[in-house]
Amino acid sequence: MSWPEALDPKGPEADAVAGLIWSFTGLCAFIWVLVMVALAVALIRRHRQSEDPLAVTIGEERRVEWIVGGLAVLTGLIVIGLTFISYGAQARIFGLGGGDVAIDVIGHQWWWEVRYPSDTASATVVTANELHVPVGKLVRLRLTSTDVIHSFWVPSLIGKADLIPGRTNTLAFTADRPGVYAGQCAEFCGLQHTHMGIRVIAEDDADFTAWKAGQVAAAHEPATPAQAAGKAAFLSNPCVSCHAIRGTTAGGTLGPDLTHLASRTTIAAGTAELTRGTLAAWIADPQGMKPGTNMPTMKLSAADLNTLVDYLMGLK
Amino acid sequence: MRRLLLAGLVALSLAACEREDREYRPDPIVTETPQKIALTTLSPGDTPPITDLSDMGAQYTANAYHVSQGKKWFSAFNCNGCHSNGGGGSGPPLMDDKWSYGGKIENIAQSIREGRPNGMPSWRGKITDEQIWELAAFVLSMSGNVTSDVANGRNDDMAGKPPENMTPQQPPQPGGQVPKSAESPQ
Amino acid sequence: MTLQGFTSAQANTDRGPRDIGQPIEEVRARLSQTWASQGGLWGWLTTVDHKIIGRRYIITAFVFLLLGGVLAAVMRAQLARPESGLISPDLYNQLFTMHGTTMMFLFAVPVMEAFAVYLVPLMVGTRNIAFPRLNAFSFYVYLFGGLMIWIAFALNIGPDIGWFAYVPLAGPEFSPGKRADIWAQMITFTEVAALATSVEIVVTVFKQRAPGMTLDRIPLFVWTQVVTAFMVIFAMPAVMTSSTLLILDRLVGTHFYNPAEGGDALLWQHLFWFFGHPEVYIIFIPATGMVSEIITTFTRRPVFGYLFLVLALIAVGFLSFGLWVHHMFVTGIAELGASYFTASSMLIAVPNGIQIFCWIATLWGGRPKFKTPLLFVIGFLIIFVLGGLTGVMLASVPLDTQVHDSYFVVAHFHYVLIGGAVFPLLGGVYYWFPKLTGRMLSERLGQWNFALAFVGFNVAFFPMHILGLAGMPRRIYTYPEASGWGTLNMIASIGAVVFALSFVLFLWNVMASLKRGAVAGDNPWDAPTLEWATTSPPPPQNFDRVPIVTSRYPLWRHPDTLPVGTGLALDTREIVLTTVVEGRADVRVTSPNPDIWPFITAVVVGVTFIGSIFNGWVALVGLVPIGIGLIGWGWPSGSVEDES
Amino acid sequence: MRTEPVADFAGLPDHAFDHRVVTWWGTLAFMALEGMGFVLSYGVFLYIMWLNPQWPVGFPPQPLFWSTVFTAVMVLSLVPNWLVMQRTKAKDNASLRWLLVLMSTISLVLLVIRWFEFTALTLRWDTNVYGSVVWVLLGLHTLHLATEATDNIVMTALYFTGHVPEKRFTDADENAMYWVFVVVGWLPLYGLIYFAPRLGSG
Repeated sequence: MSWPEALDPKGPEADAVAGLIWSFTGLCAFIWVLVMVALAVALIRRHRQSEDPLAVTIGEERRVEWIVGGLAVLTGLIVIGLTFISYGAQARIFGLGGGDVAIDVIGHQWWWEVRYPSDTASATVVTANELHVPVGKLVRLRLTSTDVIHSFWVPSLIGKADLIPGRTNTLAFTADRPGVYAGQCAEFCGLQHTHMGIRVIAEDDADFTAWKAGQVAAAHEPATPAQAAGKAAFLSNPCVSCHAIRGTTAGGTLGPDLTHLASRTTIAAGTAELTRGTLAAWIADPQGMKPGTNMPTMKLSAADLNTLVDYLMGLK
Repeated sequence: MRRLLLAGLVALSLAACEREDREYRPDPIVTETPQKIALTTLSPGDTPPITDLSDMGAQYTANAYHVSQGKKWFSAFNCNGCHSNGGGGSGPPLMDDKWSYGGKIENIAQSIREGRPNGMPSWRGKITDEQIWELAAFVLSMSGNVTSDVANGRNDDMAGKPPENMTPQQPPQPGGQVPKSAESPQ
Repeated sequence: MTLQGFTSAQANTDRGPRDIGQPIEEVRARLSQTWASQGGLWGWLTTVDHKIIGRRYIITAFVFLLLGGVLAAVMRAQLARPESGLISPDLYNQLFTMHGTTMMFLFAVPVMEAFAVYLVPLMVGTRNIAFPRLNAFSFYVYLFGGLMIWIAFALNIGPDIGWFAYVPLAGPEFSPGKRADIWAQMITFTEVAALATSVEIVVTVFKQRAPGMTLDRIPLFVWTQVVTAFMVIFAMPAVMTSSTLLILDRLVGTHFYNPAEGGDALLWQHLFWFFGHPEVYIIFIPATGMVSEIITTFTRRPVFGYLFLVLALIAVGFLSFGLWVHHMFVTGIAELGASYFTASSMLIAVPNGIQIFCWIATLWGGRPKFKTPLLFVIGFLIIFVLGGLTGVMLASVPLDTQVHDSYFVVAHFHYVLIGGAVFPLLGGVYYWFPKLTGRMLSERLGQWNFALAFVGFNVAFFPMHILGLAGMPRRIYTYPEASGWGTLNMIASIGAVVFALSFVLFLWNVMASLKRGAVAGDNPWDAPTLEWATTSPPPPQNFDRVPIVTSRYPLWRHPDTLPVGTGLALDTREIVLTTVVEGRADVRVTSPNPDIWPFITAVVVGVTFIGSIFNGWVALVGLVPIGIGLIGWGWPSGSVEDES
Repeated sequence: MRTEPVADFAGLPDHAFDHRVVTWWGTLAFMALEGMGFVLSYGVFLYIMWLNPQWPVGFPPQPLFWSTVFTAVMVLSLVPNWLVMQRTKAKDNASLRWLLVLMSTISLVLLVIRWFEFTALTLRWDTNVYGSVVWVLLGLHTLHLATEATDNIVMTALYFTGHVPEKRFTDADENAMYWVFVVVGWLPLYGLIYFAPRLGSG
């Protein structure tokens, strides 16, 4: 059983917060034990009981008064100390200026639109639900939402930040080890708040630039007749009204961009790993896997379904 | 006294109005709801035109979830491109009481499915049957023909016309003005 | 000590014969007749006796506790295994929203106010609460609010937006239908009831204390209820404002929360949490009053640091208004603001710490008797201190970014709410049950109840700390197998079952003891405060003669004979008003008789509130019947008082 | 438990003014919670003002005529109100009757002026957030004014139908105190809705 993600940091910012969690937990646990010991002794000690309940020895009261007063002051000092420890960690996390990689993350009801902006329009990467980041570089996310409030949270890398319609929040983090870090939407956003997962794939520079170049290219043309039939099926079914595949006439913006669907590792915002089987099951009955999602249940013939899945799996 | 309370509660729960159910998946899933509608009241002989309507329409106009989804599709599929927010533009207005092809929800659904001359595209195959019904229910609510406690409130967008739950009801009347595109030579 | 006697120069007899020297039995008989409520349904609807209304409030609040508990059990059943299909997401969203809303608005605040309505008049030594008709009105409004939301839930119109209903999800575009409106209107119901009750408690404690009860002789439980009442008066309007603005946005198209037209989503969060945090202290502070009373009685010595405790209460009361933004640390508010709220959120640990130290010092200085009430207080101390410390952790901004809206926070607030309020409340029920019913709860069942509750609670909620750190967000109806959260969730669900069993045991204990419990007598625990000076359950007039208070612990100061005052009318309802600070007897006024108007007004207010959800005009048209109800209520009813 | 009489309350007065009676404290408590509601509404107004750099949003500030007339009459009404307070202490039933009639008519006149004030507004509540906040705050105060107008009318009715025991003077006094609260509640609103736009960036 590995450590919980928040205590298994994979970046300097997460490391700072993990250190903070350990120090706070340690101190609070110590205080709790002290209070429990005091309580236990208070309960067990045989204090002689005078008949008249109001008879209280003033000397003892005065002494205990000093102890309680002292403890109160001590609590105040501890609390002030913790406040400054917190400020220290806060400065290290939120004080980061600039950023080597800028990513726009736009929240939708129940999936994440991810854009890597660039000066030339054709070099803009549009993908969904998964972020590729170079290892060791400061990544700055610009977070906003088109519908309700979501919250971007990948515990291994950084604390969460909300995506609020009408506002743009920023979140900066660095991943210092390659790996796949999972996260989930942390602000209740409706029926499928549960299946709104996000994945951050940290990789070294070479892989990152290769991935980015792949993403910028237009969709792969169908290589086999089955894929060609699948493309035809895609363009003649309701898929085009919501999804876009750059390089074809499909330009819907309601759903995720499918130009490089096969290059992603999950579908439906982390509901399932992407394989031929899960993709077919998802297209055939999205409400089965994610009840309440905005993808409608379409009546597709078996042939259409199979060729469609072939075509989509070809969109590396 | 207790029996009275119990009976009251049971009666209340039976009247569980379906107006709030989130039906994610139409039952049954069909590519197209079979129905026969009449665009006009004229028909040979003295019998009115034969119509065979399914009860789907009533189901959709009484369910707040479907009407709300309809509003989402209205902007998502760019219906407001031609009809704007109901006031009309290159397409006819939808929030008035004039209906060129019939004001019942089945007629509106047919207009969406078949498309209409002078620019209304046919959405058959481009959106699912359920979405067509949801759009039709929403279009009906634009002229106040859906009860105000089912209709939508305002959108989180710029305010145009009053929201559908504040639109006074305008019972559908036949006939609408001929769109500009029809005046140009065909 | 002889109180300054009053010459009966102006012994006006307009209110009929007075209690001057008659034998106590005759005085008791005539007063019981004067102060009694009528029988049957009419009597049920017109009663203004704070004890009858208080008992109704307590029973209704506990019914809502059980209903909310059932919802929690169903949620735990759904979360016990990964990817379980037991509950659909739509139903689960309604379940957790109804669980939160029921527990916070229909159980926690009302049950604490219910104990105040029942006990404060008895503990300050008066015959009825101030404004008793307003008290009846407030119960009916609360009852109608609770019924409305639960009937709506039964009709599948239960709110599905979370108990704090963040906009824009709760807004007009993303919450179709009437679900969010029902939630917002329920807020209006419960807040009207809570505000009315708080006004009564403040005025009762300020003006109707027994002569001689100076400010430093007020029992600690009464102090907590006064501080809570003030917090309610200044906090509840915030949530009424925000829920009214939400309903206006949803029904008539205003733009308060619409960013596209100048509104803002965070306006809701500021308004709600400005009420939200004082709310949780409104729930916690009366519980500290119960703890103080129970510790005093079961260690048979004056509480240590009475002044420390009262000042700590007032400090918590004020500080709780200054730290609401710690609920919004991750919304991207300015860093400087967040830093201030870290400091203020941490600071409130000091007065809470002082209270804990004073209680432990009291236990230290006395020989505690381990009866069930004290067991629950010990359980409270263990659990609440842990919950309070995780609270200090949450106050730090960077730490909060990791654990906010995760199961760590779910664990924290269950520790401070169940540990901080429900455990003392259960102790309070075991402690005051003899006074309410005249019978003792069984000690054996009580200790089993405590054991099951303590073990069940910790097994259920401690694993959630780890789940939160492992990345499990709040309010998810299921989780993937690969997440690795399965085992801890199963443990939590098992703990929840044990915890639920403890409440079944509690219910059984209450039901059994109502008929077969040992007869309690006036003061079974030999407690010092005034409510134990009268019979169990108390007669309609509470005290045959108004007690004169000479010490902070009257029944320990006068163990056998209680000094009292005579001279009040026998055939009209009369009470003594005292000055606010010294508690000197000042004026004799009458207390209202049973009256049907509060019920009528409550029904009309209820119909107007519910109707205005479905048609905006009902809200305006409804003002006329409400006006008629209030005029009927205020119109002199021909009693001696009004017609002379 | 046996009791031993040590004091006698027969000689206490059976009615009093101000803080010596519960109704005064009750009125004060309700003024506190409604006052808190008002303060929060001012807070909402200021929050929205701070939020929108260009204030008021898309519309010129609201016309001053009717609102200023309303405010003037409100402030002037404090004079007869003060007289009511004095006469209640003196338990002068005769002059109280006419003063209460005057106060009732003033409150009805104010409601009429408020109607014109509403009609003079240049935007609806669902136009934008400025319209929403102006309409809701005015509506809130109008509700407050309407309830107080009803109170005045009921109090006048009581004085004319002979229900005037000693206690009634206390009630009239507290009702007058509440009227001061209604006036005081209006002034910041007037400043916020009508003057803040003119003083600010405008």
